[in-house]
Amino acid sequence: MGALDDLYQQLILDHYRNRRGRGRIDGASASVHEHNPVCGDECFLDILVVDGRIAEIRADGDGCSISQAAASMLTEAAQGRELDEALDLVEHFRLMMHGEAAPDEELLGDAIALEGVAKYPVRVKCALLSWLALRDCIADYRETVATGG
Amino acid sequence: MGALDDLYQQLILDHYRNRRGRGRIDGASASVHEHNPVCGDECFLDILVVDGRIAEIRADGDGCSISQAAASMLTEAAQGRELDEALDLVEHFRLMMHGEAAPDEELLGDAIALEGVAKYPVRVKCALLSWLALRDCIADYRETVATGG
Amino acid sequence: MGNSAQHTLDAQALRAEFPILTSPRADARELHYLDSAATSQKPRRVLDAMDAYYRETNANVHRGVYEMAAEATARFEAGRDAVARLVNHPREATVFTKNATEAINLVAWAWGARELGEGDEVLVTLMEHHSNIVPWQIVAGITGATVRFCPVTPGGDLDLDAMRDMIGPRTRMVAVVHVSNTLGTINPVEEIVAMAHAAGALTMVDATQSVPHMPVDAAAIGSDFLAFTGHKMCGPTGIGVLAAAPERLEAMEPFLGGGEMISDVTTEGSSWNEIPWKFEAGTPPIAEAVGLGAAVEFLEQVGMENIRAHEMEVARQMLDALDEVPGLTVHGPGDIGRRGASVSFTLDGVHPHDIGQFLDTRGVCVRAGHHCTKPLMRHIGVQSTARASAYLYTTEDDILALRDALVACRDWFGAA
Amino acid sequence: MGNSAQHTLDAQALRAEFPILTSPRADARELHYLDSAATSQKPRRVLDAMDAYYRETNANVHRGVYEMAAEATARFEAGRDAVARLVNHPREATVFTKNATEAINLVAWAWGARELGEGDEVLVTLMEHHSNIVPWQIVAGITGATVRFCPVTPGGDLDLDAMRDMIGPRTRMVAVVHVSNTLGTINPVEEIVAMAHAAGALTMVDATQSVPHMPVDAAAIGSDFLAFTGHKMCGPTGIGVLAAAPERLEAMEPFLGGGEMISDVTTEGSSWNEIPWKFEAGTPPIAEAVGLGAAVEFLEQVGMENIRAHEMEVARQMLDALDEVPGLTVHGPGDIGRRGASVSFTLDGVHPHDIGQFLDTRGVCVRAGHHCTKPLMRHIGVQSTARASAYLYTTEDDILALRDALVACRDWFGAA
Ligand SMILES: Cc1ncc(COP(=O)(O)O)c(C=O)c1O
Ligand SMILES: Cc1ncc(COP(=O)(O)O)c(C=O)c1O
Repeated sequence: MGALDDLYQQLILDHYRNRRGRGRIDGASASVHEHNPVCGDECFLDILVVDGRIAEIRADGDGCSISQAAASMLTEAAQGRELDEALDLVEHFRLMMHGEAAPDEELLGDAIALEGVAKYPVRVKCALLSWLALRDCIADYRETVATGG
Repeated sequence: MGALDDLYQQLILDHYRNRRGRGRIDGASASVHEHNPVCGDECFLDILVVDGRIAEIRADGDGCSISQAAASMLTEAAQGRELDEALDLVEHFRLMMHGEAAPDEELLGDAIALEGVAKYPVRVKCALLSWLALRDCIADYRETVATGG
Repeated sequence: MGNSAQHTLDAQALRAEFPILTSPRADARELHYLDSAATSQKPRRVLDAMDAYYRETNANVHRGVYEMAAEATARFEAGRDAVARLVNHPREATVFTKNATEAINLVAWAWGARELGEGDEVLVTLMEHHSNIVPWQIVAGITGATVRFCPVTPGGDLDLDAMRDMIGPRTRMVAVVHVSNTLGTINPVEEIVAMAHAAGALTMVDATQSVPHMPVDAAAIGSDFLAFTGHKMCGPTGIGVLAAAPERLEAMEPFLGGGEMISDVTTEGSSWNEIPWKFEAGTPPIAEAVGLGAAVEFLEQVGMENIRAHEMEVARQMLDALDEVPGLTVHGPGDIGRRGASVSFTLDGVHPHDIGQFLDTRGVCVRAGHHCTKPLMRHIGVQSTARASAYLYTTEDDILALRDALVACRDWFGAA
Repeated sequence: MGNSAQHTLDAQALRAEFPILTSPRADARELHYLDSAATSQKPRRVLDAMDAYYRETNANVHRGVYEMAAEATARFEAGRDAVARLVNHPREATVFTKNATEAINLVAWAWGARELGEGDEVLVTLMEHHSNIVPWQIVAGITGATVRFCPVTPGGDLDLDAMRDMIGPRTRMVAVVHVSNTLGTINPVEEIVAMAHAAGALTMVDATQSVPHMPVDAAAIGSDFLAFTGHKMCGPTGIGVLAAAPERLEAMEPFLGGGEMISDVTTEGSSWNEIPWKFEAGTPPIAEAVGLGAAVEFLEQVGMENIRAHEMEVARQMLDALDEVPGLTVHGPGDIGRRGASVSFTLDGVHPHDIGQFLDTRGVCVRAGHHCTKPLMRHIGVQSTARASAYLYTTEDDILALRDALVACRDWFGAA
C-alpha cells in the first residue's frame, strides 16, 4: 500500500472526511462554477471580499477525495489573504502540482500534503479544480469592480 | 533476368516495337478515350462496325510496353469478330489478367503472351486499358444504334 | 461461481498469446486488465504482423511498380478482406478510417453537411458515445438541422416506443449504438434500422463495442452505415472502419480530398477513384491494416460465438461478484442475454476516481469517469461511474480480484 | 564521384539501424531503395518503441486513473513534444492527424468551409501534390470560392512574379508546397508567406517533403498552417501533423467531433476541449505517436543539418549519374542548393513503368507515375516520370546501381 499512502496521506483523508469551508456564501462578492471535463465533477466557489481581502471563502460540490480535500485545504489557506497574495498562493500551488516548484509549507498549510498528487497527472486536475476556480473568481470580482457593476 | 523474361516475353517486346493496328479510323462507328489513373497513360480506341462485325479496329495513344503490346494484340484478336464474340474475348482476357481463367490460346492469339502480367497487379491495369476500352466502345456503339443516333 | 463447461473458450490459455498479460511487470503486481472497452490488449501475432510488414516489405501502396510495393499493397488489401469477411460486408464498401470517430464524421460531413437542411432531424439516443453525438451536432449547427435524443428507460434500455414516436417524416438519419460502452446494453439494431428505413431515414450503427465481442452481420443488420474501431478488437491504434451500403458510397461526394482518392485532377476540377478508395485520401494506415487483418484472423480462430459465450459467463460472474460488495450499485441491464461484459457501477461514499486509484494498487485496471457519455450520465443522475469491462482474456481470477479490491477500497475510504 | 569529407553523416553506418536494409532478402537481391519520397524506411528503434508500448503499457490515453494509462498518456504526449521541438513550434498547437492529407483537409473544412464564400480565392501552385489541391477544390465547390494555380517556370521553379500578381484582395488562402515531391524544387516559403500575409491571406505550407530532409523552423516560416506526415520521416504510417498558429486553432471551430475533443456535451450542444485536443477526436494514433517520437529522436541524433548536407551530396551524385545515361532528361532544378534529393526523369523510348519494372529486377526501387501531381505533369507535358528519391541511408552505391540499371534498361528495351 506504499503508493496509496503516498497519494492519500492521512491529512488528505481527514480533510475529505471532515471538509472545512464547505457551502455557499449568501451575498458573495463573486462566485464561479467550474467542472472537471475528465469526470464531470463540479465545484462552486464563493468569496466575500472586504477591504481587498478574502474575508470568507466557501467551496461546494461533490467530487473525489483529492478534489474535496483540495477544496477544503484551499479555504483554509486562502482565508484572510489579500487578493494578490491569494493569486500568488494559487500560482504556487499550480506550479507544485506540475512539479515545477518546491512546496512552501508556510504558504500552503495542510495543502502541502497534496504534493504527492503531482505524480498522478489525471488527479492533478482534481486537485486544481477549486484552486483555479479561486483564480477565476478573483478575476471576475475585479472585473465587476472595474466596470462598476 | 528470369523474372524479366517472364513478364516481357519476346512476343510482347515485338508487338511493342512494331505495333499493329495503330492509329485512328476516319468515320468510325464508335470511339472512346480512356486513361490509366495510376500513370496517366491514354488510349484512343476506334471501331468500324459492318454487319454486326468489327470490320476495323485501331488503337492510339502512348504508354508502356505492356499497354502498347496489349493494344496491338487486341487489334489482331478482335478484328473481324461479331460484337458479342468480341465481348466474350474481352471478358476472357479480363479473367485471365485476374488469374481467374486458364488462357485459351485459340481465342487470344498472341495476347496469350500477356498471361505473365497477372502476377504484377499494377501492370494488370496497363494490359487491360485498351481491352476494357473495346468493351466500352461496343456499349457506346449499341446505345447509339438503339437510340437511333 | 463459474462453470467453464458452458463455453469452449479457454481464457487462461488465450492469455499466453498476449505479451502484456504474461510478461512480469516492473512492480511485480499481477495485471487484472478490466478496461477493454477503452482499448483491448494485443496478441503477439498482431504486433509481429506489423513488425514483419515494416521489416520485410514497407513501401507505399497502390502505385509502386516494384515488387516490394506490390507486396505491401497485397498485405494492406488483405487486411480489408479480413475485416469485410468478419462482418459479412462487401470489401469495396469497407472503408478504412483512423478510428470509429472519423468513420462517423465521414458520414456526418460527406452526407450530412450536403444533404441536411433546416427542419431536418437527426435522431440519436441518450446512451450514445460522444462520437455519435458531436459530429451530428456540428453538422446540424452548419445546416440548420436538429439533433434529437431518444430516451433510455430506468432499466438501461432504449425506449423503443418513444423512438417510434420520434421517428417521422423529418427524420433523415437515425444514429444508434449497438452495444453501450457505459451500460453494456445491447440494442435491437435490426428492429431500429427497419423502423428508420420504413420512415425513409438513413441509419448509422455504432458497432464499436459489438464487433469485438460478438458475431456482427452487417448484411443482417442492414444499416446504411456501420462504424467500428481497430484498437478495441485486438488490433492497433490508428485504424477504424466504415462499412457502408455500396450504393450510398457511390452516391456520396468524397470527404477528405488528396492522393489515392482521385481518378484525375486538373486545374478545372477533379474526378474520383472507385470505392472504397474514393474515401481514403492520402497514405492509408498501411501497417495498421496489416495488424488489424492479423487481429481478425485471431478473432476468427477463437470464434466470435465463443467470445460472446465467454463474455456472457464473465458478465454473470461480474454481476454476482459486484452484488457481494455492500453499497454498490450497477448501472445497466441485469439480464446477461441483453448485455455485454462492460459493467458500470458506483459505490456509496467512494468517488469513482478513488475507486480507480485504489484498485490500481492491486493491479486491477478499471475506468472512472463519464466514459464519453455525458448526456447519459446526466440522465441517470451521476457525474461519473467506475466501469469494469472484459474481453476474451478475462478470467474468473480477474473478477475475484475486482471484488476483493472493491471490498478493501470501501474499508480504506471508511465508507459507511 | 562522391567526397564524403564534405559532410559528417555516415550513411553506410546508419543503414545498420534499418532492418529492411540489412536483412537478407528472399530473392537475394540487394535492396537499393530509392523511393523514400513515397515513404521512408524505419529504424529499428521506431519499431521497438511501438512494440514496447503495446507490450508494456498499452491503454487508452487521457482519462485513465490507473498507472498504466498514465504511462500511456505520458509516452503519447512525449511524442508530441518531440515533434513540436523538431519544427520549433508550440506543443499545444501541434495537432496529430492520420496523415498530411488529413491535416490539410482539417483546415480546408474547419476553416475554409465556414469562412470562404463566393468571389474568394484560394491560391495553390501547379506543383502541388493532389493533397494540397483537392481539399481546396472540394471546399471551393461547396462555398463558391475559386481555386487558382500559380504557374511553374520551365526550370521547375515557382513563378514568384506571377504569384505576386495573382495574390490580391480576394485571396484568402495561399497553399504552397515547401519541397516538391516530383521536381525536388525547394520553394522560398518564408517569402511567399510574407507576400500572402501582406495581402491579408492565410497560408498553408505543405512541409511533407521538407521536414524529413532538412531543418524546418515553423516559427521562422511563420505560416498559419504547416502540414507533414510521419511515414516519410522514419516514423510509422497512420500519423500526420498539423502545426498551426495557436490563435488560428483557438479561433477555429473544430473539425471532427467525438470523444477527447469536448469539454462538455449536452443534448443542447457541446463545448470544446483546449487545443490541441479540440482537434483530435476519438482515440488518437497512440502507438504511432510513440513511434514518431522515437523517429524524431533518431533524426535529431543524426542531425537535420547533416541529413541536408548528405542529401545535397547524394543529389549531386544522382544528377551526375543520370547525366551519364544517354537519352535521359531530368525534370526539375539542376542547382543542388535549390533542390532536394527527389529526382524525376524520363528516358527516350522507354516508358517510366517499364523503367520501374526493369530496375526492380536489379533491386533498384524507384517510383513511376504522376506522383499525385497531375496538374504539374500536364504542365511539363509528360504523362508520367520515373522518380528516384534519397534519404539519410542512401549511399553512392545505390546511385551507381541506379545508373547501371538505367543503362541496361535502355539496351533491353532497344531504345534508339
Ligand atoms: C508534397 C506532398 N504532400 C502531401 C503528401 C501526402 O502525404 P500523406 O499521403 O502522408 O497524407 C505527400 C506524399 O505523398 C507529398 O509528397
Ligand atoms: C460506443 C463507442 N463508440 C465510439 C467510440 C469511439 O472509438 P474511437 O475512439 O476509436 O474513435 C467508442 C470508444 O471510445 C465507443 O465505446
